[in-house]
Amino acid sequence: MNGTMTATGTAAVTLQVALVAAGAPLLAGLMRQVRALLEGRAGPGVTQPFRDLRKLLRKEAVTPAGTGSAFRLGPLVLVATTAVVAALVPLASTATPVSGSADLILVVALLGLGTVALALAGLDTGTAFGGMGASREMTVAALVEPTILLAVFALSIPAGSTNLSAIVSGGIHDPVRLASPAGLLSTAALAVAVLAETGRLPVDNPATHLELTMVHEAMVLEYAGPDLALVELGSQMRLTVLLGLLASLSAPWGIATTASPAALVLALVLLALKVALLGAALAAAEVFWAKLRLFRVPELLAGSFLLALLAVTASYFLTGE
Amino acid sequence: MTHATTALLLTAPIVVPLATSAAYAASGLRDAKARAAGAAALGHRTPRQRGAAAPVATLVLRPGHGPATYGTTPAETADGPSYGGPGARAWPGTRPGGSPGGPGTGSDGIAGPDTGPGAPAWSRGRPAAPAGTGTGAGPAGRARPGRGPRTGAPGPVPRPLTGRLGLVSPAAILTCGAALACTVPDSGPVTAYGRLLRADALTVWMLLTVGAVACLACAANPAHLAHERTDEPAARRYHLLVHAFLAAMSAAVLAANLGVLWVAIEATTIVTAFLVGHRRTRASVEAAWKYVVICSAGIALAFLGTVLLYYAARQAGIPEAYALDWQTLAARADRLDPSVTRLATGLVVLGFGAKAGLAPLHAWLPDAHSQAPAPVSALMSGVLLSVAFAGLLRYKVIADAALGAGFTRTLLAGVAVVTLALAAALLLAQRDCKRMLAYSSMEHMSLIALGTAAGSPLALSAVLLHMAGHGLAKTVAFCASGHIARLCGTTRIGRIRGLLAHSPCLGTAFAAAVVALLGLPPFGLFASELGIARAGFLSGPRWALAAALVLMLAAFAALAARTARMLLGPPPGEDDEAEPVPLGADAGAPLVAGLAACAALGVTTGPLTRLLSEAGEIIGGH
Amino acid sequence: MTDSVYTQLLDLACGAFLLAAVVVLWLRQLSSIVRVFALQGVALAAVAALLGLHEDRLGLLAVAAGIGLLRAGALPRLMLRALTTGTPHRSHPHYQEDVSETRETQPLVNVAASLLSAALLTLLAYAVSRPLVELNPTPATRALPVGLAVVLIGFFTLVTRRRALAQMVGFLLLDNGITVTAFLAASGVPLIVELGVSFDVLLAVLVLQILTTRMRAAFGGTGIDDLRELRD
Amino acid sequence: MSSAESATVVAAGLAGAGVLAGMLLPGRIRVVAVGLCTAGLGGAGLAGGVAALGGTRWSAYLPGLLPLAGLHLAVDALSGLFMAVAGAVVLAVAVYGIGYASGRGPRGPASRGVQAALPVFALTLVLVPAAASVSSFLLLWEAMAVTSLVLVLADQRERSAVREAGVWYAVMTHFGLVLLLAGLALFAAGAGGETFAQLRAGASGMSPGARGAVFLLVAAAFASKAGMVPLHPWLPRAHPEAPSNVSALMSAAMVNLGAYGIIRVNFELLGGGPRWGWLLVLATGALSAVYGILQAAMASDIKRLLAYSTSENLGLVLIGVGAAGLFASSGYPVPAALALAAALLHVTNHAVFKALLFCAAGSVVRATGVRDLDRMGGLRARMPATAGFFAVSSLAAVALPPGNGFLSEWLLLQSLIHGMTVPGVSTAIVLPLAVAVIALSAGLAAAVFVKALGVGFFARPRSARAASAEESPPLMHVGMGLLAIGCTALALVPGTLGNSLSRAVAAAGLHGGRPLAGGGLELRLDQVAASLSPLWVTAALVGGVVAAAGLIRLTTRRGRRTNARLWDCGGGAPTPRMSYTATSFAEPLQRVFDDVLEPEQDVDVTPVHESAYLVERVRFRRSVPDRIEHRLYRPVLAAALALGRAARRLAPGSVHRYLGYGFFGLVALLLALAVGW
Repeated sequence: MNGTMTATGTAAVTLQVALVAAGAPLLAGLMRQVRALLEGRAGPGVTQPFRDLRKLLRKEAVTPAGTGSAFRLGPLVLVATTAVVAALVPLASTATPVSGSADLILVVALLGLGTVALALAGLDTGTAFGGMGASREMTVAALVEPTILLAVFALSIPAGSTNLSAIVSGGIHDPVRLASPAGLLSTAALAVAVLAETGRLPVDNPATHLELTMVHEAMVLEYAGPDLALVELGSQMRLTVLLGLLASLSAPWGIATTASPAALVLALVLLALKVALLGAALAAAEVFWAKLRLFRVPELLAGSFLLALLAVTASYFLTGE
Repeated sequence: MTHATTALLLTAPIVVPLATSAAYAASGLRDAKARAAGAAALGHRTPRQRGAAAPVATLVLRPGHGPATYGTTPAETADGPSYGGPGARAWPGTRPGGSPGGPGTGSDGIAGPDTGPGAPAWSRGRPAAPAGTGTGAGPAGRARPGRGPRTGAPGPVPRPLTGRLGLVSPAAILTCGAALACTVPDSGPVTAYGRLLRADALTVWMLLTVGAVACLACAANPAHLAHERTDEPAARRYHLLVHAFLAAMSAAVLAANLGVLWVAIEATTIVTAFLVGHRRTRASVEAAWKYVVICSAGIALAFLGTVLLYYAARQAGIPEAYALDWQTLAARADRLDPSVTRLATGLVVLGFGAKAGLAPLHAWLPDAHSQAPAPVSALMSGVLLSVAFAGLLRYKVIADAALGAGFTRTLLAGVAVVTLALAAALLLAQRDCKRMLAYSSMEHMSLIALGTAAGSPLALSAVLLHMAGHGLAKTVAFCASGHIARLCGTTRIGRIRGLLAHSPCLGTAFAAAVVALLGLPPFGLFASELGIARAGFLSGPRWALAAALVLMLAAFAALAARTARMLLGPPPGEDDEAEPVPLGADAGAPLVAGLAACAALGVTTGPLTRLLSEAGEIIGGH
Repeated sequence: MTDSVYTQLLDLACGAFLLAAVVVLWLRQLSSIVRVFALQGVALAAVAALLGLHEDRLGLLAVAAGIGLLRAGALPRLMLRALTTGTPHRSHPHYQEDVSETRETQPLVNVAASLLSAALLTLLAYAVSRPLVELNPTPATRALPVGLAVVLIGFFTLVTRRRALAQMVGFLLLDNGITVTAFLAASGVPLIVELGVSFDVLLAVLVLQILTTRMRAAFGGTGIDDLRELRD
Repeated sequence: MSSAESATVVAAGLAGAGVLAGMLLPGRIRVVAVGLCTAGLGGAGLAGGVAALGGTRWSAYLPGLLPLAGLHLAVDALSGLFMAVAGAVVLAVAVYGIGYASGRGPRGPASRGVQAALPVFALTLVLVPAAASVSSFLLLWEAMAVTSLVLVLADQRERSAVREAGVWYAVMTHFGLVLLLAGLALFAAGAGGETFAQLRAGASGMSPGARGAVFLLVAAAFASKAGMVPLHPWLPRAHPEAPSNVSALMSAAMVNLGAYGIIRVNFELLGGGPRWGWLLVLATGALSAVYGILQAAMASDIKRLLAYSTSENLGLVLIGVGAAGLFASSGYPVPAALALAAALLHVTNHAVFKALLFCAAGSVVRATGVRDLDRMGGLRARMPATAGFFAVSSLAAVALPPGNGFLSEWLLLQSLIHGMTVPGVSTAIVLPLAVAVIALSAGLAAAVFVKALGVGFFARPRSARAASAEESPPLMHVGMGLLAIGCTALALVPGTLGNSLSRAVAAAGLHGGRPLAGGGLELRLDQVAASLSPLWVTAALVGGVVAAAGLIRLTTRRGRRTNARLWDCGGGAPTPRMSYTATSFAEPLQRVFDDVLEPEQDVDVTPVHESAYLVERVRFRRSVPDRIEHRLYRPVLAAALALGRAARRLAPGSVHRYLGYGFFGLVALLLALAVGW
């Protein structure tokens, strides 16, 4: 039985990563399309991101004057970390060879590594934009860190461990836990953290190039051609993985816990569906949100931190475990 | 060990120094007679000069039997800075509102400008009073080096002899101490001359301390006198007094009879009075007066305490011959009347405390130690305070046997904390480096008093080790400060900069001495302070020790900040690469020897371990 | 020499001794202060002699004579001579200056207050010496409070007088007090100690004498208030 | 004579040789000889520590040394760990020191006094964990303080800041000693003995009040040595002013002994102190972590930044130790063992990466003579090796996966999260806050080291000195290389430390099983369901990067990369002055935390002489002072000086006043006796 277990397990991991890599541009296109429709615009179509990536990949690679290895390594590390996270997180199945070391703290740290790599790349350009973007990104990342870890703490108490597979399979077997105040509070806190981590609207406007407000864009201003393609792909994959993580934590139904291929296919389809649904909801919500001033973001994050703290203490006081 | 050898060992530390000072005196007399003959031959001296000298010269009785007229020591105004206390101006002449004559007229011959011989009329405080260089009513009509070679008078005691003669008595004290250290721990205390002199473990330890510190100070004497450029008679009188001082201290330590102990300690006061006033500036006269008046008043109170103890002993049936003998008193102390003994002990703690630098009669210490010549203040600060405290320890043994340990514990702890508070407070804003070292002596003596208040054998061994360590470190510090004063022309801390860069050897020696005084390893004071703290928390007054630790922290901070300001930084003067000033071998040797001894005490007491524990048993054993 | 006569004479001598101390506080003229101090020396010798006679110990008589000679003869003469040399010859014009040398300037505590505090100090001496008297209630020990009182008065004089010579007298009063306590308590300390103490006192006075001369040379006068340059 | 004992003897012998070499040998050879002796000493210490970690215990008693007490030495697994860490750091930094000190003239780090003090300081670092009695511990503790003071004052002739730092360091260290002396003497008095064995035996017999007092005094003393918040001002002064090899030793080995002290005395000898005590230790650690990293975020002086980061990391260690104490005193040894193991692992990790950071910073300061990050920049091009080492150690310091800092912080988080099983309201409130503090300090640490690495080394040089920097001599690279190897080894195969950590935790008195059943590559916790295989994660990351690079190479047809100008909004080529500096990088963080930091800002306008309306010069100054130092230490200093000036009136020089003191003393004594005391 163990032989088949690893086979379907590795299949699940590779399929997961492939789905994330391929699906990310699609998700971005879907979100832009939904937003266009809500704003009464025709919208460029769902496959527009693919066309952009193809165009960028065909351009010649550019090395701005005075930049060094950090600038070139930045995008590569961003994509690599997101791919590893995609492999680790039990998006499709919890019975994979890597699920043993799929630790939530490790996942959060890997995402942090991606952000740091990009910030260093921004500083390496030596321009005002790169520095400003890096500084703001690191400030936001530093303030998000407590929220995420406390949310992790809240989730790990009922499961007794910070291992993602344990948490997800716990959620599957005991759905009451998801609806409990601790579960709801931690999911809300995690949602805000995801917005901050991926640089979506209330914290940072991904579409703008206005130097006063942009955070993520400022860091990647100097990129062009294939590097820019990688950066775009990286941030889209990051959004997909985080939405997938949020989905599997708050709505784990359908994730394959056994090694049967059929369950795996069903899980992948359901994953795509759930992520698309979440993306559309996010896009719809973004239409109504305006970007917060940079120095109001800490208040938002303080609010989410409070949610996470309540989640932890609530889970202790209510269940008394 | 036959009785004869013990008698020799006990008397040598007193007799040899006395003999040395007598030798100096004799050479002084010979020189005076020769000068009288010389003066007769030189009849041509102007009457005014001779007349002026007459009225004063004849009046003064010769104090000991030195070469008489104290006269001016012209040399010391040349560049011997009467840097005095912080208040005194840095110029040696300390002329109030003095003329812009600058630091002495440079020619080291003629004394500072005096308003001509024989002009006695001063009104108190009038600015025109002559330079306070102690030129005195009449210039001593004698021995002005400016007068050219002496005709036919036999030369003074040849210089190399005085150099070697100076080391004979400290060496004698040290060897006697060492010899006794080999016998006393095994065969017990020895007495001589019908119970007049007695040596037990405590005495031997104090003899070794006195000997060691005396060796260092006497080794530093020639260099110091050379720097001060004192002329022959003054140097001779200086040596005479120093050796008399050593004799008095040895007598105080060896005395078995409490009366003799008191007499010896009073003798030290009298002998050092002129040593403190050696430099003849206004400040040193003031320091000498304060020293004599306050110490004598304090010591008189101690004598009153001794008399009352004698009265209690006589009433307790101890025969008159043994009534003041320490051994019998210690043995039969339980039969003494408690209230009389309590009054006696209180007075003795107040009296001998004055001599040991403890409050309330402490105020003479900073003035005396900052004005005395460096080796003398080293001897006084290093070992005289400890000898006086050793006397106090003798009384403590009797008081504890008669009254129980409670009384002396509270009294000593109280006095110690008050003294420590005063010393720490006055160190905080201190501006003169010699006064800083004097207040540091007060701090260490209060720590010693606190250790004695703890009273256990461990505490007392730590106290004795602290006395030895402090003696050595303070001697090196004071001798170094003497050289610093000569090098920088002032002892004002604010005006001494970059000593380590200016003169590396001197700076390192002074820095090492201050590190030792701060109680940092590898020096002996660290081990003893550790012992006192452990014993204090085990058996002593914990409240006092806690307060003491806090106050010592304040004193540490003040001392460290002041010394850092003096030692660190670029050399004074413009060019950074100035050639550093070397410290001569003869000036450096005692400093290095003192530091090495203090460090040795810190690492291990080696052969002296048994002696130290034995001494601790004697005082803290009951 | 019957007991009653002895006690009366003893009390007379002690009374005179205490009175002399109080008078020293009272006077302003330095030369008269020294003379009163000499009188006190005589009283002290008398006490010693009476004790010697009472216990018919010849040694004590000899000591009394020695004490008398020292404290009534030598020391006062020394101090008087120091006083005279202090004032230069009439041939010099500055007369006004010379007179003040021989008078005690206004002491720290005025005379009335000094006498009042002397009274308080005597009361304190009586309170303190109660246990001493109870230990061995003989006529001699009953006079012990006088000794302690003179010690305290001597210290008080030392503290409050502004002239060097006056301070010296204060110090000697202190010593006289101690010596009389020694005699009254245990009819004198052993001879060798007594000799040592007296020799030390003599030397102390000589030292103070020389310092006074040097002070006059350095500061132009013997006022203790000039000695303020050495401060923190 | 066991191997550990012989190692210690060898270490002492080499120290003696080092001192002699330092004092006697002339110039160039002196630095090399002292460096080799110190390196040998470090190696011996490392060997001794590893042997002790292997389980061999030995003790020695030398009655001859240290009068009145005698020298007691004893080594078990716990002291073995700290000896090994200190030995390793000393070995690497000594090699680095040879390159650092040579070629800088006779004064400063190469001077005779400093070179003689270095081996003694290294010996005390190795021997303090081996002390086994109150007197020997205090002797070695003070010897460490004295020799480190001499080393801190190496450059005292050049800068007045060094002198001031030296005085602050001496006084604060002595304050720590006074607390320690009082605490240990009280402990020895209560337990009735001086050696650690007697203390351990007598601790249970002491009254709760005495135990509480000893706990507080000793914890405060060791917290001040570890640079914890209220007693920390000496750390950001002494470390930057000391020569870099000395500050590397101080930050990587000396501050650990503060943590060692708390574990040894408060944890093991006192048998676990009161609960409120451990809560206080945890709270101090948390406060120091956040305050330290915030000040580091604001610092633009690179060595001051690293010093504050030391304060942060030691804060994390104390959080671990505090949590372990809390769990142990509530009777739960398993989570306590885990928390203590996490703390010990973080001490090891921090020692290695902080030493490398200070060495790299020292190499930069030596090459450019500049400590201010704002005037550095572009050093990667001119000093590639140093930049590489700084990058490796920054990655570790930033606590992200491939680095070793992440592992110990991950273990610390695991122990806190699994500590929730311990009942009690205090744990329920304190642990989440501790997790939040660790998270915030990790986030801020990321910002700090991105600033240090990015602003300091990337982009273009912002000052002439940075532009003219040369790479430092190869010997310094050897030292830094050793440390880098240590970093990567600890990052990739931490499992090897598993059983020695368990032995150290057991030696600290916690017999809660083996917290870390470490496999060769993995960090597996056996009582707790959590495991992490750093080697696989790193392999996956490297694979991902290579795959992405391959994807790029495949899809772009034209292989060459062309150079292009940076985007300058059409306003001409951007100059280095336009790039972000450390101050500007920290400005958002400063704005977010301004009520905590209270930045000072003053603008003084000097008008033209003739009329007040024409401005001649405007001077703007903004600084982020150490708030605790301003609020707490300045008033104390002012009060002390005022007291000093007031006390001067006590000695006004008048003889009457002095005799008056004596008279009133006498009267008071007589009154007391008369009244019948």
